[in-house]
Formats: sequence, structure tokens, C-alpha cells
Amino acid sequence: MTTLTLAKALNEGLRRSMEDDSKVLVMGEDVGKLGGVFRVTDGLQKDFGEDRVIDTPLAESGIIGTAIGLALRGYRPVCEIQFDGFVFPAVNQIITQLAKMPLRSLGALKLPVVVRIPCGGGIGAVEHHSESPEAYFTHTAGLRVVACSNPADGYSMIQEAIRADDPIIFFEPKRRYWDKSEVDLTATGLPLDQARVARPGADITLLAYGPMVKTCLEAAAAAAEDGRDIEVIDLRSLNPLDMGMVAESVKRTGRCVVVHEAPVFTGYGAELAARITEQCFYHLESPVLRVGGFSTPYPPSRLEEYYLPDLDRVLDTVDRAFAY
Amino acid sequence: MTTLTLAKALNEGLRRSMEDDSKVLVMGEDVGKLGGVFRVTDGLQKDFGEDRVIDTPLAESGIIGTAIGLALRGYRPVCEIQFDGFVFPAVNQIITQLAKMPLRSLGALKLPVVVRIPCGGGIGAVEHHSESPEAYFTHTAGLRVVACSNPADGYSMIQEAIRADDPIIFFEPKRRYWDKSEVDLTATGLPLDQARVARPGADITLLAYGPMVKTCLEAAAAAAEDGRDIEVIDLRSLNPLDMGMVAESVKRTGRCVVVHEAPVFTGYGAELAARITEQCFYHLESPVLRVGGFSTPYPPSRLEEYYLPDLDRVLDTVDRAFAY
Amino acid sequence: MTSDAPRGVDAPPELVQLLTPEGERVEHPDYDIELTDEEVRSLYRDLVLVRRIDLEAVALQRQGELGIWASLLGQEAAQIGSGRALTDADMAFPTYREHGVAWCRDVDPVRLLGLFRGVNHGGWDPAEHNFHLYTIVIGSQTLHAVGYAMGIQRDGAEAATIAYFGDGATSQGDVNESFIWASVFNAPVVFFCQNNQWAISEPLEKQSKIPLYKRASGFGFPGVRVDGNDVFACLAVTRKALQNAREGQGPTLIEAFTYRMGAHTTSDDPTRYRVADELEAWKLKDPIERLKAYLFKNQLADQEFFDKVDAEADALGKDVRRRCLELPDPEPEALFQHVYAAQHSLLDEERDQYLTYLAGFER
Amino acid sequence: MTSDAPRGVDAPPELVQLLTPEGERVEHPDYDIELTDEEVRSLYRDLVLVRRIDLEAVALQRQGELGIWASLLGQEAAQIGSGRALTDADMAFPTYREHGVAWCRDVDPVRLLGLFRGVNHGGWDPAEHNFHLYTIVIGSQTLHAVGYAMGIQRDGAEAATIAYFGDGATSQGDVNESFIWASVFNAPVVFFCQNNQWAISEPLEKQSKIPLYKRASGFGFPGVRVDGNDVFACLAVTRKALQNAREGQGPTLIEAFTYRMGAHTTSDDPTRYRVADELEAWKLKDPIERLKAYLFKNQLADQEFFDKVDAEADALGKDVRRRCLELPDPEPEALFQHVYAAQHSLLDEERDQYLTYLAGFER
Ligand SMILES: Cc1ncc(C[n+]2csc(CCOP(=O)(O)OP(=O)(O)O)c2C)c(N)n1
Ligand SMILES: Cc1ncc(C[n+]2csc(CCOP(=O)(O)OP(=O)(O)O)c2C)c(N)n1
Ligand SMILES: [Mg+2]
Ligand SMILES: [Mg+2]
Repeated sequence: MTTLTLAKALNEGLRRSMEDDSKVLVMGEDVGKLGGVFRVTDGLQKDFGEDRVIDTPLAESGIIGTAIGLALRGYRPVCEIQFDGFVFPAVNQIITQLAKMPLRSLGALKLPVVVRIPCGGGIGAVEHHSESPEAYFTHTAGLRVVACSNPADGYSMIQEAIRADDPIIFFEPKRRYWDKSEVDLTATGLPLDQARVARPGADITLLAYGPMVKTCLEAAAAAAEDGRDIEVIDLRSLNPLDMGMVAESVKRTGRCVVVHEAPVFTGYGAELAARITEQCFYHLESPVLRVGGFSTPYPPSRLEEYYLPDLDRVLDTVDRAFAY
Repeated sequence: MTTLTLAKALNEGLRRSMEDDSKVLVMGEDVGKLGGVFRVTDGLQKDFGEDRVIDTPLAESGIIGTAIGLALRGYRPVCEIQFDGFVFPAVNQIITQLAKMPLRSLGALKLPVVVRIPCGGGIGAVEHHSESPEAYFTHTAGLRVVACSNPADGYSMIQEAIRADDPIIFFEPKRRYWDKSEVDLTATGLPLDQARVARPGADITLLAYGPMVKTCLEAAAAAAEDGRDIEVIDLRSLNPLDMGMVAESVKRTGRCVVVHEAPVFTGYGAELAARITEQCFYHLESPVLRVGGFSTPYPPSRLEEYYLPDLDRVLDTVDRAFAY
Repeated sequence: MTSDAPRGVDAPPELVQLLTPEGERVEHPDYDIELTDEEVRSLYRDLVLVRRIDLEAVALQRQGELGIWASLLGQEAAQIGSGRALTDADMAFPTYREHGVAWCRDVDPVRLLGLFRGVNHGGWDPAEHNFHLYTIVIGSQTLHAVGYAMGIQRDGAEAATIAYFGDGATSQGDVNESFIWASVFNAPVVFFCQNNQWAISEPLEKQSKIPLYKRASGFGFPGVRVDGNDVFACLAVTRKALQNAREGQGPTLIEAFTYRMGAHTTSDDPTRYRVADELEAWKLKDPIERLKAYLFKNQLADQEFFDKVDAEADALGKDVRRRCLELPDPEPEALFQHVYAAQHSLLDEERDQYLTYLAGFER
Repeated sequence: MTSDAPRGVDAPPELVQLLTPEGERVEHPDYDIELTDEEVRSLYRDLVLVRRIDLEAVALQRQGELGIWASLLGQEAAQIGSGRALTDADMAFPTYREHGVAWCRDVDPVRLLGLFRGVNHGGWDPAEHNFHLYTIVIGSQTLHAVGYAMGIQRDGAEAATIAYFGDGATSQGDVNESFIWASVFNAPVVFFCQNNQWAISEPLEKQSKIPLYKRASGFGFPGVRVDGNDVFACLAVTRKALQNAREGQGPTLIEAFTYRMGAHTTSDDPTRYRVADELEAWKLKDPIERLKAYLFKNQLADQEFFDKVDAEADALGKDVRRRCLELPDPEPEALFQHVYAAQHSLLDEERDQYLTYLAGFER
């Protein structure tokens, strides 16, 4: 076991993938000498060379489009989108090409492309640097969408994502990049599509992923002091969803609150609520409630503490769930 | 009253808007001499000239980006995206600029841009010509999203959309372009954000918009023969949602099925289901069920009859709702 | 653009032509081509056969057997010329209109019909033919071609890619980004733009004020305009550009100056936006007629040869038709296949539920 | 690029310079400029003041009063030169670094700080200053500038727009699309690219193999490279390009060859990717020093003048600092304001619920 930050764990995961498979490439803006603005690719270009760690022109559509071409030639590109808000120029290549080309080829083509996206707010940044665009991708058939929440998962999940033969949108909670925890550098083979009980509990189920897992754990700890036993599930994979674990938990607790940073309206939480309600209808003591961003663009940073779900808003919603 | 197809009704609505306000422009690929591939802009260039009906270069990002600039100069551009599947190159301009610029300006700027998108399947087309991308836009704060379902609404809604000061994504169900009905050409002032009871009923509420309204009406007619009284609501506005009308109906009927062509997973129906469940929890006799596309890219046309929700699938889901 | 001329940003101003519309062989200082009689005849045969396939597809569409068809009529020389310039190791990235290139890459014509008939979105294995799937979203494939070319570089392979696109496509951001990437990485890629003068109803002036081949100069690589109805010139110019690419000299933009003699697709009605005269003028530059005239004049082929090719074309047309009608409709299970390479629980669930639902009707 | 020279695709090969780094006034065949002594002094004053504002902002960031700051250090001449070329009727579309242009457009410097402090996303009314909001998504604003210019055309107004962007931005699809639109519609727009040699850590070679001003030739309009550290040349070249645009001669691409003397932003650490020597070399070309030398040499200003400007700069810095600290934090209600122009039921509901929730804490 080693203690690593999430950024460093991802860096180690990338490094190991590149060592294991010479077809793995890293590409994006400033991923080379700079090591990425969050240093997730730090040192990789020095060790693997400019042909495998590619500083690209400043064009996100170009990054994904050429990554597709490289994948068609047998490479396994790992693309970095510098910030969540800059994925949109690449959305056409992601939605119309990356997601659909395998089906278009009737299975002849595989596109093992990983698109890494630092996501979410809470770092006091300017506009476009704090977005949570996961719902755009979970709604896009043909993509797998995952989000890591801690160093150990980051280390393992990035390697599994690179090993997978499907295109994967890989979300990294940027405000957790500097959080540290124990990582087993020898761990391998964790399935990419399994959720994780981050904290077992009996009274209500909190569903979260990425940055909100920590917030939910804190909320659960606070609630425990008041004698409320909250279960927190870290979904890890958003598409596909580990519905087995989710349904088991909600049926057991009878109540569920979903937490994410993205706007609630047509957000990923809507899918969770709708699906859970359908599958657990007779077990629900209250409707599945959602805590998330408002139906507004992400606000300037001096307002983000109001915008982002925090311990208080989570617990307030938990209370609302118990009020039914 | 005049009998018009939906395509012609939209054409008349555009014409009237252009007559009423010289700042209204129409722009897009092939909107000029050709009148658009669906002829919705037929004859407009002849009558209003090339400066107001602009055949643009083949670049969707350019269409929206320059429309924003024109709006900043006081114009009211109505952009045509030729087919739903080709909106994605414009998504960056729509999401990061069109939707967010008014807030960015603290209200100093208004962006009265209408983005017309022929949407949905059922016309036997090739890939990318049958998409239902509404959820990407309903999830994007700062946009209004509407969908017309019939000639009378099309005629009125396009004019209201052009008159509105907010950016609007305007969906037109392409397989209904040739459906005819009565249109009152003197009608004005219909609020853009109100749903409509397309068919009153007492037993269950069907929610639909755009192309699926007709399908739901057919399903309701068929169900009536079996003595089941289905209410069909045509949402018209997806964001904002006329939750008042929806909740009133569902509370009254106790059951609800949502129907759309887009994939169910993280689709707009998820929002409806989640929101309705929260607001009508004690009234629901069964969970809100969803009928929609599968979690696959839109299939080749010889499979679309299987992919698209039809009368049978809607009624099967209604049956499922009653089985709870 | 000889290989020893400076590979700068200036492209030659004239149209490269090796065969006049009247079938006269002409010389060009920078391009030449040596072809055996047999090769010339086989080029002719290819032109005729792909036109025949195209006509058959149009007819099939008219009869309701295809949902739509994008005709290559008039663009045969651009496609056969460039397609025959490719080696087996080269990789081609087509639009939706490259039926002639597909022919050169040994893709069974019936395979092309699948997507137009609506039984699939693309019916061949790109790796088997080094011919990628048809791409409908304008311009997207140019970036794939550059990425693939970057892969070739990393493999140290002796190969290049060719990216096909139309005049309208030059306006897309992706196409321009692909120029940047190709230039910056010196990628072995040839950009082959068939300027058929129209993007549906929009004439070239809506996309560019200057000749398209000059676009390359803004990105630091050579552009050349070739007579797109001259199969010799298309072959020669593409061959040289590919060779340059393979030798590490980077990308070239080729503008094949040609004409879309038919409608944009079978859904289109060109009488709404263009005058008949234009078509008449271009008919005089027909790519097949000029090669036929050349063969005749130079006694490289006799009537018997032409008759034989025509007969072969007819047989091919019939065969394509027959096999088109035999194309099986996909089963509903196909909806759920090949979406993901690995298992996907959501899709499995949806498939199982749906097949159960369908089975209910059979009972 | 004189106005009577052919407005073709060839851009002049050399750097336009009117003032050497040593402060010598030099002639250029195509560009000249007549400035009164007072105007020269006022240019100097602007350069010094905007540098001072910039330094103050950097200091404010270091002290935690701003979240981030994008310094214009080194780019003052490019911004003041081009900014002063604008008439009131012209409209400017900046990136996030155009503090000097904002100054020329009479935007109170404190207004610029709002977005960097995090109290808003853009704190001025663009129409009031004909200076659009800062745009962070690289390249997006170039299309807005072209659209706005198309509006000017439709209005028949005597005005032009100027679109600012960096060297890195030239790789974005949007920027290239904006070139196409500008060219096709002959829009009155000037593209002003500040090539400061770096896009965060990536040197120019990652974006282009050839000088950036040559990009324009591929799109059919003139490109010119100007010494971006020479305020006279920037003023002269931009003035002429704007005039051409207003007169219906279409767009021009100006590449202002300059240098980002600071970090990309205060979050950046340039020592990771560039050598200190580079900065030293560029310091010799400092835009302010050369104008100061010129003023001295030509006895257009004495020490008293320079002292006065410095004092004014200090006062301005202090004032900006004081008013920055006074910027009020937005109230939570602001979350919900200005998202839509008209009423929006969903937002109303969310606002009401949230404010009720917040009120619960006050009790
Ligand atoms: C991104 C995108 N926008 C719009 C379309 C619709 N469309 C199909 S073909 C076409 C014109 C293409 O013109 P060009 O590039 O010249 O190719 P051609 O069809 O003439 O071969 C258009 C606008 C599309 N397929 N993709
Ligand atoms: C679409 C997009 N991608 C990435 C970024 C992150 N980013 C901010 S500035 C920058 C470099 C810009 O370089 P350049 O255009 O040369 O302008 P400069 O900052 O040097 O003035 C990058 C990559 C962004 N803002 N927008
Ligand atoms: Mg064309
Ligand atoms: Mg730069």
C-alpha cells in the first residue's frame, strides 16, 4: 500500500498501462512537458517520448477525431480534455463517430479510446472550468461512462478503462485530485461496471459518484451522530449502471436520495430516480429525491458554495425523504 | 381556417414573422432556392432576398456562431439545422455560448435565436437523419426547448419562438411534416410554455411531444374501444415544463406513461418520471413508466419499426401500468 | 509540384490535365504517367462498370428497393483515378459517394447497398479492404484519416491514407482541423476533394471565394487542382501525392475539378436550383467518353472490346440487382448487437425484455 | 497590402515595423502613420497604465483577492495599437486577455476583475462600450465577430468588427470557419491574432508549420504580420485593415508577432516548459521601453512627463486595488437572475425553494 493523491494515482495508472501495452498513447493539450494542467500526465512524455505522449494542436474535435483514426490503426489513445467545459467542441466526434462507429461496422471495428475529463466545481475557477457534463454522455448509446471518486479507484479504473475495447468517457473529480488515500499498486482486474458500497447503512440510500461521494460520506457521518444510518453507494459506472446493487440497497432501506453537481433537470439523477422507482415501487416509503445543481449555468466562483450540493443540502433532502 | 401541412404551416409562420419584423432572418444550408430539404423555407428567399434568407457555408458551428453575432447586432436569426443528427457540430456554440451568454452579460444581452431542428425517425432515412437529441438541450440551462406536433401549433409556436427574447431550440417532427390539419392563420399570442390536453381521459395520463403525440392519440383511440379512457397531453414546451397541467392530470388519473423516440436512458422521460413521482407520490397507483428508444444508436431503417415506440408498445406499457 | 520542386505553400495555378475532353493525350511538366495498353483498357472498364453499378442503384431506388442513393455520375474518373493510385497498404476514408473507390478496393458493390437499403449502416470490414466505412457527417472522416496516418507513422510503415470529401465539406471545422494536424505532424495523408461544384443546392461560391486547392497554402502544404474528369491525370496526381506522403513529405490537397451530373441524391430535385445548360456543358467533358475516344483514336480498343465491357456491365448490373433484392432484412435482435464490444448489462436487459415482448405477438 | 495593391491571397512576407526595439522610427512602403506629439505621448501613457493595471491584478491574485489572472505583460503594444485603431462604431470581440483593448474601449478596469475574482462572468454591457464580453472557450468569439459584421453589412453601417484570438486558437475549427464565412460574405471584420508564441505550454510549432499570417491566403483574403511590440505598426496596420473592411474590401488577418512575458495565467508555471533565455531576449524588444526611447531621443517627452505617467499609474493601481476589494460578493439570489430574459417557471420554482431553504438557516 502506498499513499497517493488521486492525481498521482491516475498518473501511476497511466504509466503502468503504457508500460504494459506499447499501443497505449496519451494525447491532449499540454499533456507533454507540462504534464497537464493538473499534472496527471506528469513525466510521461519524458519517459515514453513524444510519439506516445502527444501535445496536440488546440482543437478538441481534432483530438477525438485523430484518436479515432489512431484506434482504427490499432492504438489505444487516452485523450485528455483539459477541462469539462471544453469537451463540447469534441461532442460531434464523440456522439456521431466514437459512439456509433462500432455498430456502423457491425462489430468489425473496436474503438478503445478513453476520454479523460476533469470534472466538477469547487475549485474557485472561472466559467467553463467547473462543469458536470455526464448526462450528455450517459444518454449517448455506444459510450461507457465512468467516474472515479478516490485514489485507489482512480488507479485501477483508468487501467481497466484503457484495457476495455469500448469507448469510455472517464470523469475525474478535479477538486479531489489532491485528496490522498491508500492505493494498492498491485491491484488489478477490478470490473469497471460495478458500484461500491462506500458506507453501509440501513435507513436510507445515498447514490453518488465522482466528487459527491466524499460529500455524501461526510453527510452520512454527520447523520450518524443523530442516529440516522445512511448507506452511501459510489456508482463508479454511470453507463451501464450497476442496478443490481442499487436496487438491493433501496429495497432494503426504502428511501433514496441521489446527489450530483450537474443541474437536476434531465440530469443523470433523473434516470436513477425513474429507474429505481420502477424497480422498487412497492418498497419506496418516499419518492427518490434529487440534490444537484440548479437549472442555471454554473455560477461565478463566489456563488459556487451555494450552487454545489453540500452536507447541509444533502441532509436537508434526507430529512425531506423521511418526512414522507 | 385553412388546411395546411405542418411544413407549410411552419413556412407560413416564418413568412409572417419576417413580414412583421424586418430583423428576422432565416439561415442555414440550402434554405434559399431549394427552400430547405423539407421545403419549410420554400419561397422565402425569393420574397425576402438573399440578405434575409441566407444560404450558409456547410458548417453548423458557423451557423450558430454567426447567428449569435447577428443577434448581438439586433437581428433575430432563425437557424435551420438540416437534420437532427447534424446539430452536434454546433453543440459547442449552443451550450457554451448561446445558452450562457445572457447570464454572462448579467442580462445586458438578449439572444433571440431560434434553432429549428427537424427531428425523429420513421421516414426510412439513413444514419444521422432520425435522431431525437432533445435531452441534450433540456439539460442545458439557458435554453428553452419546444416541440410542435401539428400544423396549428407549428404555425403559432414558430412565431412565438421568434418573438421570444430567449434562445430556443425548436423541434419539428419530420415524419409529421406532411400531415394536414386546420390552421387559423389569424391566431396569435399562444403562450409558448403551456402544454395542451390533446385528448382528455380519466384512467391514465400519456405524456408525449412532437412525433409521438399522434402515436399516443392513436393508442388512446384504440384503448377507448376496450373501454380504457386515456388522457393524452402534448407537452409542447419541454423546458420549461408545464408541470401544473401535468401534475393535475396525473393526480387525477393516478397513472402515467411517458413516450418519446429518444433512448430512454437519461432521456427527457426520466425527468418527467422523476419529477412527477416527487410531486404526485401519494397519488400514483403505479410507477411512471417510460416507452422510448433503446440504448442503441438509431438503427438502420429496416429496423426502425422495431425501434420506434408504436401503438402496440404504448398500449403494452399502459397495460403494465395497470398491472401494478 | 514535382517531388524535387520546393514543397512550399504555392500550388500550381492550372488544372492538371493529361487527357483532353476530346480524348487527346497532352503533356504536363510536373506529371506524367506510363500506362500499358492493358492498363488503359482496364481503367476504361472500371469507369464503365462503376457507372453501371450507379445506374442500377438509382433504378433500384426508383423502384423502392433502396431508401436513397447518392449517385457518382460524372465523378467516375476522379474516383477510379485516385482509387487505382492506392497500394494495398494505403487506407481510404470515403464519404457516402465513393462507390468508384470502393470498387478499386474490391468491396463487393452489393455491400454498398446495405446502408442505402436500410439493412445496416455499413456492411463491410474496413480492415479487410483498407477502405473505411462510409461517413455521412460531413468532414468527420478527414480527422480519422489523419489519425490513422499518425498511426502509420508510429508503425514506421510504408503507407499513406487518403481522405475523400466534397467541396461543401471544406467549410467544416473538422476538415480544417485535419489540415492543421496533418501539417503539424507531417502525416502521410492525401486530401482528395471532389469539387463537383455543388453541395446539394449550394454552388461553390457559398463555400469559398478562391479555388479550393489554394486552401492548402494557408496550412503550409501543397495543393493541386486536377481535371477530375480525366482519369489519367487523377491517377498521376494522386499517385505522386501518395508517394510523397509515404516518403515523409507530408500531406497534399488535391482538388479534383469535376461535376455532379445527377441529383445530390435520389431525394433531391436539382431543377429547383440549377440550369439545364450547365449539365449540357459538362456532358461534353464526360470522363468515359473522353477515354473511349482516346482508345479509339489510338486503336487501343475495337468495337468488340467496348461491346464486351458493356455486356460485362449489364451482367454486373443484373447481378447487383438480384443480390440486392436478396439482402435479408435484419432481425430485431440486431438492434442490440455490436453496440458495445463487451457485455453491457443495460443493453442485455433491454434486449431480453423486448424479445420477450415480441415473442408475445407470436403466441 | 496597400489599398490599391491587389487584394489577393498573397500576404507580404515581412514583419511590418515602424519603430525598432531601439526606438528608431523606420519607414515601411505600405504602412505609414502620422501622429501628433500629443498622440505619441498618449500612446505611451496607455501602455504604461495598462501594464500597471496588469501588475496590480497579478498582485491581487497573489494575495488571494482574485481567483486567477491572465496577464497581458508584453502584449501592451499589440492591444493598445489595435485598440486605438477602432472607431466608436467598431465592435471588438476579445478573448480573456484583452485588458489593453478594454482600456481603449473605456471599460473601467475594475469591471474586468469581476470574472477573475469570481463575482460574475463578465461585468460590463458590451453595447455600451462596443466591446464584447471576454470569451474563454477558445475561438468561439471569432464567429460572433463575423456574424456581427454581417449585421453591420445589413445595416449599411460604416463600421467593422475586430476579433481577437491567440496563436493556439488558430487550430480551432471555429476560427477557421470564421475565416470562411468572413471571406464568403465579404464581411467587415479584422482578425487580430496575437501570436505570443505560446498556448499555455505549447510553442507555436504545435499549431502551425508556417507563419500564422499566411493562413489567410488559404481563405482568399490578405494576411499581414506586424511587430506586435511596436505600437505604431500595430496601430497603422489595424487602422488600414479596419478601413478596408469598412469600405467593403472584406476581412484581413493580422498576426501581431509578440511574446507572452509572463505565465499563461497566475495558475501556470512556465519554468516547466520554457527556458529563461527566451524571456531575456524578448525583454530587449519590450514595447514600452522602445517607445520611451523614441520619446526621449526625439525630445518629445522629458523626465517630468515620465514621472507624471508613473505617478498616474501608481494612483490608478491603488484605485483599482481599492475598488477591487470593495467589489461586493453576489447574493445567492443572483444564481437565478439573468438566465432567461423572460419568466421561466422551473427557475422560479427552484429559486423560491432554495431561498426558503436558505432562510431556514437564518432562523
Ligand atoms: C454535418 C453535416 N451537415 C449537413 C449534412 C447534410 N448534407 C449531406 S450531403 C450535403 C452536401 C455535401 O456537399 P459536398 O461536401 O460538396 O459533397 P457532395 O455531396 O457534393 O459529394 C449536406 C449539407 C451532413 N451530412 N452532415
Ligand atoms: C476550447 C478550449 N479548449 C481549451 C481551453 C484551455 N485553454 C485556455 S487558454 C489556452 C491556450 C490558449 O492559447 P492562445 O490561443 O495562444 O492564447 P494565449 O492564452 O496565448 O493568449 C487553453 C488551451 C479553452 N479555454 N478552450
Ligand atoms: Mg459537392
Ligand atoms: Mg498564445
